[in-house]
Amino acid sequence: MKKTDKLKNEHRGQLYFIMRRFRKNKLAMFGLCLFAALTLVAVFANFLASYDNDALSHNMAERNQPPGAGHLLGTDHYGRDLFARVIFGARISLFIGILTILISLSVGAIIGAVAGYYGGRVDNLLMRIMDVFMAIPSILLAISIVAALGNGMWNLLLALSISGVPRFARIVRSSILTVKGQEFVEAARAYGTTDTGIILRHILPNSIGPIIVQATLSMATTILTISSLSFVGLGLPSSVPEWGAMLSEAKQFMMYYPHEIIVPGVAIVLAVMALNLIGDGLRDAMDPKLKN
Amino acid sequence: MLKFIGKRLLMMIPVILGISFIIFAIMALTPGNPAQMKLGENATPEAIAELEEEMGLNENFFVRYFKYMGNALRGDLGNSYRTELPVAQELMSRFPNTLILAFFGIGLAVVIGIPIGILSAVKQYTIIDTVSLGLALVMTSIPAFWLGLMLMLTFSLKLDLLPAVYDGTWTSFILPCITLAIGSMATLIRMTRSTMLEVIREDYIRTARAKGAPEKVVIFRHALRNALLPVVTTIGINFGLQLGGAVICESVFSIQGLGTLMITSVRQKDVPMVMAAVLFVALTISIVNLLIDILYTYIDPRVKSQYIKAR
Amino acid sequence: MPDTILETRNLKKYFSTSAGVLHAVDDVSFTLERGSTLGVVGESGCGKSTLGRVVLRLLEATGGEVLFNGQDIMKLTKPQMREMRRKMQMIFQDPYASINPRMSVSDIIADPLRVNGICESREQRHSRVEELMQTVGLSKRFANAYPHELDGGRRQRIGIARALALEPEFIVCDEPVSALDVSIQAQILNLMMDLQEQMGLTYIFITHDMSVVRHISNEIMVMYMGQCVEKTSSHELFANPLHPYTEALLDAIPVPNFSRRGRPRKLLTGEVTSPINPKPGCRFAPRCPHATPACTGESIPLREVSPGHFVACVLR
Amino acid sequence: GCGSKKDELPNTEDRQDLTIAITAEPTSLDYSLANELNTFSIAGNVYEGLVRKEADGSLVPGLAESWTYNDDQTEITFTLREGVKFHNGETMTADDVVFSFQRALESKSTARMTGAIESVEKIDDTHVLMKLKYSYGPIEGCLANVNCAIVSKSAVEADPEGFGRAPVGAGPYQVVEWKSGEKIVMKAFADYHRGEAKIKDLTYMVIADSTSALVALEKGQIDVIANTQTSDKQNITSNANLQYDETIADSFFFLTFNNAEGLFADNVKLRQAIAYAIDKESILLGAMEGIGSVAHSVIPGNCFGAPENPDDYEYNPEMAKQLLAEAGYPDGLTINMPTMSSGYYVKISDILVDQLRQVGITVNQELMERTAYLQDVYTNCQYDMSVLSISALQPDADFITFMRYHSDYIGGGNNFTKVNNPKLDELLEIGRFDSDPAKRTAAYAELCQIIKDDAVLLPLVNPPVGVAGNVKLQGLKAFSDQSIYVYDLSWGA
Amino acid sequence: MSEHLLTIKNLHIKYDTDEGEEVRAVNGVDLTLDKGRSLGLVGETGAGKTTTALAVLKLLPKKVGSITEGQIVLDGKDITAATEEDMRLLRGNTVSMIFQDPMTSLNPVLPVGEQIMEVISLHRKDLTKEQLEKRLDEILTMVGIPPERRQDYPHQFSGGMKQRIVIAIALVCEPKLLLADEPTTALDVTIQAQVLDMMRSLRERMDTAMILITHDLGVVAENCDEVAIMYAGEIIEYGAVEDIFERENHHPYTVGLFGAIPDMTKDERRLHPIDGLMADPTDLPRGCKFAPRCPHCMPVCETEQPRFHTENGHSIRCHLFGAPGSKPAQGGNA
Ligand SMILES: Nc1ncnc2c1ncn2[C@@H]1O[C@H](COP(=O)(O)OP(=O)(O)OP(=O)(O)O)[C@@H](O)[C@H]1O
Ligand SMILES: Nc1ncnc2c1ncn2[C@@H]1O[C@H](COP(=O)(O)OP(=O)(O)OP(=O)(O)O)[C@@H](O)[C@H]1O
Ligand SMILES: [Mg+2]
Ligand SMILES: [Mg+2]
Repeated sequence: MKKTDKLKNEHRGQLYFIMRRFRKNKLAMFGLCLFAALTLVAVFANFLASYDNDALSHNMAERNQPPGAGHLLGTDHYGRDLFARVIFGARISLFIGILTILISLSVGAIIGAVAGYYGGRVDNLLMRIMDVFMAIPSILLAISIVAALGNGMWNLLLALSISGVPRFARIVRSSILTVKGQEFVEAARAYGTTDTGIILRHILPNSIGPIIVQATLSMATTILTISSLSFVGLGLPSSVPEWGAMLSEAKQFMMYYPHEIIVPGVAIVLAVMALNLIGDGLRDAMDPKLKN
Repeated sequence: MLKFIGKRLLMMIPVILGISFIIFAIMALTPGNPAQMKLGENATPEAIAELEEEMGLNENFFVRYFKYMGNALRGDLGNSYRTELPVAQELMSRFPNTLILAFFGIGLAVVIGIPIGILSAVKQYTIIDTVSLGLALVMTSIPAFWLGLMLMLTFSLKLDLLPAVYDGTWTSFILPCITLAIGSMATLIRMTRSTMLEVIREDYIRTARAKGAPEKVVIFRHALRNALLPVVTTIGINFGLQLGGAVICESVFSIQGLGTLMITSVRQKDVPMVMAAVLFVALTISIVNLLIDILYTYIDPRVKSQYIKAR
Repeated sequence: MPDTILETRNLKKYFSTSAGVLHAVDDVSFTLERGSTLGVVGESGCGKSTLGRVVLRLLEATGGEVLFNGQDIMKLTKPQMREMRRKMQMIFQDPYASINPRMSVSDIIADPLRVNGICESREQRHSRVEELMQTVGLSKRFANAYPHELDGGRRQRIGIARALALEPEFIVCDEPVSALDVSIQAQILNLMMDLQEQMGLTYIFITHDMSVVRHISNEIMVMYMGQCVEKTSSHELFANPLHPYTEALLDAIPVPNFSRRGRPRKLLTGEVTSPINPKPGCRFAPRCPHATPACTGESIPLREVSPGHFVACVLR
Repeated sequence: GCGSKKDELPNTEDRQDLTIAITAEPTSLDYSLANELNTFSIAGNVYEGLVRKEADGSLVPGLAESWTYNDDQTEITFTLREGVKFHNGETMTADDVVFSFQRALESKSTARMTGAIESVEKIDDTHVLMKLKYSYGPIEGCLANVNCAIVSKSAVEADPEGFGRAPVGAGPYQVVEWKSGEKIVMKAFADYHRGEAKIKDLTYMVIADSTSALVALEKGQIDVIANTQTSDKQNITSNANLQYDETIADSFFFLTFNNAEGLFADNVKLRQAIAYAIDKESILLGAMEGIGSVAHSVIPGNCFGAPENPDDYEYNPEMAKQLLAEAGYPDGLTINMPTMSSGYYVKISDILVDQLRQVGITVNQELMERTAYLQDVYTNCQYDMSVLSISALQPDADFITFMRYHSDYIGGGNNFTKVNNPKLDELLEIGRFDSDPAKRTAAYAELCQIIKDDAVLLPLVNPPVGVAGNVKLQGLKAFSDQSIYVYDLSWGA
Repeated sequence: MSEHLLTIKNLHIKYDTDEGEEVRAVNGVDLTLDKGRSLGLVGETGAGKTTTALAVLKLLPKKVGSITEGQIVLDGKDITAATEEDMRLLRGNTVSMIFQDPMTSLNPVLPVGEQIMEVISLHRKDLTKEQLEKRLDEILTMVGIPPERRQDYPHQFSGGMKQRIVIAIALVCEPKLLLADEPTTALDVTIQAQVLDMMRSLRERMDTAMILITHDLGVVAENCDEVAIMYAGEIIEYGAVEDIFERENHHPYTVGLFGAIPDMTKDERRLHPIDGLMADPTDLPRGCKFAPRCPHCMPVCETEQPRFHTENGHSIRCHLFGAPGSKPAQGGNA
């Protein structure tokens, strides 16, 4: 019985083992389920509520309703259904989060890969530029950029992406530096693999682990940053049901209608927590050394 | 060592120049007219045009940048478009508040976060570990301003223990510092725990145990210092985050610091003020990081001898 | 007329470090006959690996020439070098670090073929990989396995199969067995000797294990701080070591033989220091029991003291 | 510390200090630079002009004892009050008055208040002569404004740059300390000509966030919130320790169209369609909690010249759709709407976005920072449609209409609708230059009707001015111009 | 009956891994060691050598490694039942251990002098500061490090010197038993010879017994009085050093081990490796653990665990020996 199990395992990649360790991590699995649930909600939001009628339509007759039968999670100060807004908010937050990460990851990865692989002057130049961006706290940078370009989804996305680039560049660079020195890279060079071939086939696949971990954690940070920007008035307009914007809008009513601030707040906390749990879980799974 | 510090200081120059350029460029992109802002919504167009001329706003971007930098290098950061007062004066009056926030924030995070992290690692798999990890997780997941508002509601309104907004007394710094500390605290708890766990697996810890050293000595004498080395660097990075996070914290608690100054100035396109504030923040971060690096060379003998030899 | 496959002339590799110029390989010249094995021994840090890498031009030499089949490879352009690489390969020390953990066994072995455009079709490549696996004694069922599932011995076989994929003439083996257990080590050594016989391979075999090097090499070169201090046939070296360092080295080897127990030994004092900005003269002098003032001051050339026996020592 | 404050709360009889929360710090307290309501209301406690406005809005002699007009009302002769002291201890002279006006006239920020003044000359030590460009009804109101304050000539000349931070006027309070961005500390001026104020120590504290301010008020950290958010009213009124007063502001919010360029130019049907699509009651409720009032006219009700029963559009989405089709957009359209990203502007436009969506108009709300917004929309008129507000500054229709609709003032932050209608110009000129109140009133009534019919812009709501304070504070009242007359306040038993 | 310094009886140790597997690392080890003697513990990777040594110190990784069966008696005390505090007093004092890698065995942030001093001050509370310092200088001189260098940090020493410091730590309290886990594998041969030589002379002076863990038979031959050969968590052959290196009769695994080493005295080129791989400790064979690789495997080997066959203190755990009709294996280095 055991033998056959083993043989089967032999044909599975490292991913299988990572996933197995990940699956044993209860907290990480909880995070994953939570995130999956959020994603499902985001994807199927249309089936749960109507965007136009529930999430956007003002209804002054039903302002600030507490959670109850008519409105599951109550309504906000424009009489919009909070349940509908929070589920469409999942769509927006995840969309911005994922897209931001994708943009800053791809730009950061290219910069980091070039810097790490070629080293020397190229590295020095690129990293000094990254240093410049790193030396400005990212929220200040984001504030300046949004102020310059104006509030709005795409500008917000751009601002967040720009401030995320240096972090990814650094991570990619350092993991490339560790991988680069390994003998299998030298072996690949010995049989004539080109630089690009080495980066793409040998180095990047081996540095993907920390990058994925960073990506999940960064996404969590991004969601938090959006809400902070909303708070200082540089977020999205309220016609977009984004959680951070909901939160800062609800702030003025928080003493009287606490549900309005709790609902999006809890949504943010859950999403961020799920991402953190996944990121931590992945890190542990990829680095079994951390566990006994 | 001096050479090392000198080199690091020199390396800060291009970074600062780079930052100044980026911010200047961003501010130039920002729509809005400082002259209009200054004169208010009821000003006449002629008056605005005249003032623009006076302020040198109709010159080429690069000319303006080089003029600004030239003055800045001579120590003249210019006058605020908004208040017409020297920028340096305004900065100096605001900076202490932000610095207090950031330092006490990070201090609190260190004083609470590191011991919890150690405890959590030492008691791995126990309820203490689970609770502190859970705590750290929740701490990282809460938006800072939300936390700030909740703290304010609880501690100043409901319990009536602390002032709600800044009023110049030290007690009014307590809530903001806690708010600001939470994020870094979470990072430090997790970081300390994981480096500690890593260190505990090292051979020299096994050697220490094989010597017959009691657990306390093993943890505090042998493991802790090694585990703290990477944590020290994290503190530097977190200090930067603190200065950034201060923006939010200052607006929640109405503290007049660099953060609120930044936001008002960015919004009003007060270029000299924004430039100076960002440069100031960046400079502070660089200096703190340099200090941490110097500290690092002193606590890590490996790095230390490297520099002492290099001298 | 001996058929020389490789010749180095005054090969030098210096690294510049913060503390000064590190002479990793300093003025090493040797010739290597086709089909033979040159053992390179010496203590850790004496420049063995660096020599191997410079010979393959994985590192650019600071000075000197490397003639491969009579051609100076230092002068080749990048594409020419890539072509040349097919004839010269390397096997690495650490079977854990030297194969890409993210690729399956068959991919690892096929990669050199793919990169060099040999065996264009998938099937061809597949059968070639199977053939290679068989050659190195890897069961076919591991083709889709990943390296971390395999033990060190099997991994090292993968490394060998990969090196053989391009049908090289010459292989630099950088301590290929030192990370392996004795029983596995023997398996690999046998395999390498068999392959050499079958394919007429030429090896440079780097190691610090004297018993291994004696076993596999025709000729042995002893290195000390970047320099060759003695070079002769394997038999001659063990029977008649001339350099004091070689003597000490041989004497220090623990022999699994009860007879040597308790025998007084000539232990060296001190350790190899780092070869940063070395002084001229014999680099072994500070540890040498026979050192005289003549040993320092000017560099000691490698001299042929008897036919085929080269040594760099003023005493001989 | 907080402990001591707490102890003080219950017995307020002997308190002589007051802390007022303001949302933003004035950039300067220089009377000649003041241009925002916020600044006026603070500076009003520091300065006094020849004319003074009472809490009930009536105009009484201030630093001038009396004044007389010439026949065609283009010259005023002021008799100065004697023995008036400035904060620096000097006594006011005619030279100070002349100097103050000269400085105000030269300033770029005072045009609206000093626009009618030609010059001010000294007659003798106690008399000055003011010449006007034209006879101007609201002139006394203007003279009561901070922009026309009288300041010490020697103090300004000693440090013209620093004057904004350390103003020397003749008002009831003098500035003691200004901690930038944090607070402005003042003390009662002992030699004030009406006698020293009852509140001796006055602090203006900057608290940007309204929730924080409210918490601070409930805790007794501050005593007054100068301009409360409508959303906070419920909290304030339900707290027995707090008092609250409100009134309608002399400003109004409106939806403005670019009448000359772009989408809305020459398309009155489209503008009217939008007018029918707007439910002002909902806006009032959603944006201002129903506090304040719905605006039906471009002249706020408390101004001279406001029409009695202004004609306005009904909320009628069907009509809107029909007009939309007639205007050439049967399938709806998309409009970009730049919006200033602060306070009521955002809320009102949030609601507009939704209401217009109901009739098939998609509105892209482009949030902009104030500076950028002012430049693009207000000054350069690069917009199709936007939410704006203007305030009367003086309770006279002229202030809120003349430069807004006159073709001489197109663009440049004045006539931002770019409306160019000779009939309007004519009516505006009657309103400004005619001295017959009846004629003026009639002209303004017609003006309002034309603006309504052409849907030049759509008045939406008049915001409230709310003021909240400690319940023990006597005399706290909300004024339509957001002022707080601290001189009238006191701590009662 | 004379008291042995160390007696290990039927020791079983398992590790519970993260994957939920149970690694049976040590499976019934019996050992005795007398005062001042040295025992070589030889075996391939994963044979359970380190695990056995750690068990003697009771330093098996917490929650993961545990002694499931058996008894360890050290200096008259049954340490399987000892408390952590008891063990602490023994460690470094009665028994101490040297780990394989000198590079990582020393705390990088403490000066070496302090690290050595720590052991003495932990166990010799009676000594004054001067006496401690004197003892430190003494031991440094003995291991061949200039005492002036005690303020230096580990990274300032070479590998060989670090290993000397590790040895100084282990021997400074003159323990009765020294567990040396591959103390020289990380070192070059010339340095290895120096270090082993120094260890020998120190041990002789202090009359310390030693278990020397290694996979180098050469090192064993030159440094040990007794030899135990381990395979898959069991000792499969045990005897005086002469028995192992001189006698004829050997366990087939021992024979294989000798055959696999390139012999310096013979000119034969081909080596004779043992076929196959070490048994998987999570899935051990039922009978003789070596059976799957054994050239002399008999049916009984696959089902039945062999017992020790002892002759003049030379024990072999193999069905080939002791049982009637069995044929002794040929081999050794004869
Ligand atoms: N890339 C490099 N930069 C700087 N110094 C180097 C570099 N590579 C090797 N060295 C130094 O060159 C010297 C020779 O190194 P090399 O790796 O060739 O030694 P080796 O004989 O192979 O040692 P080992 O037996 O430990 O593998 C060493 O002192 C080493 O520190
Ligand atoms: N912490 C651990 N968790 C799980 N398994 C372990 C652990 N430590 C050791 N093992 C397993 O226990 C077995 C015995 O290990 P041990 O370290 O005692 O072997 P060894 O003989 O010392 O080997 P080496 O020569 O490599 O040092 C091996 O199979 C090993 O994989
Ligand atoms: Mg090497
Ligand atoms: Mg071991």
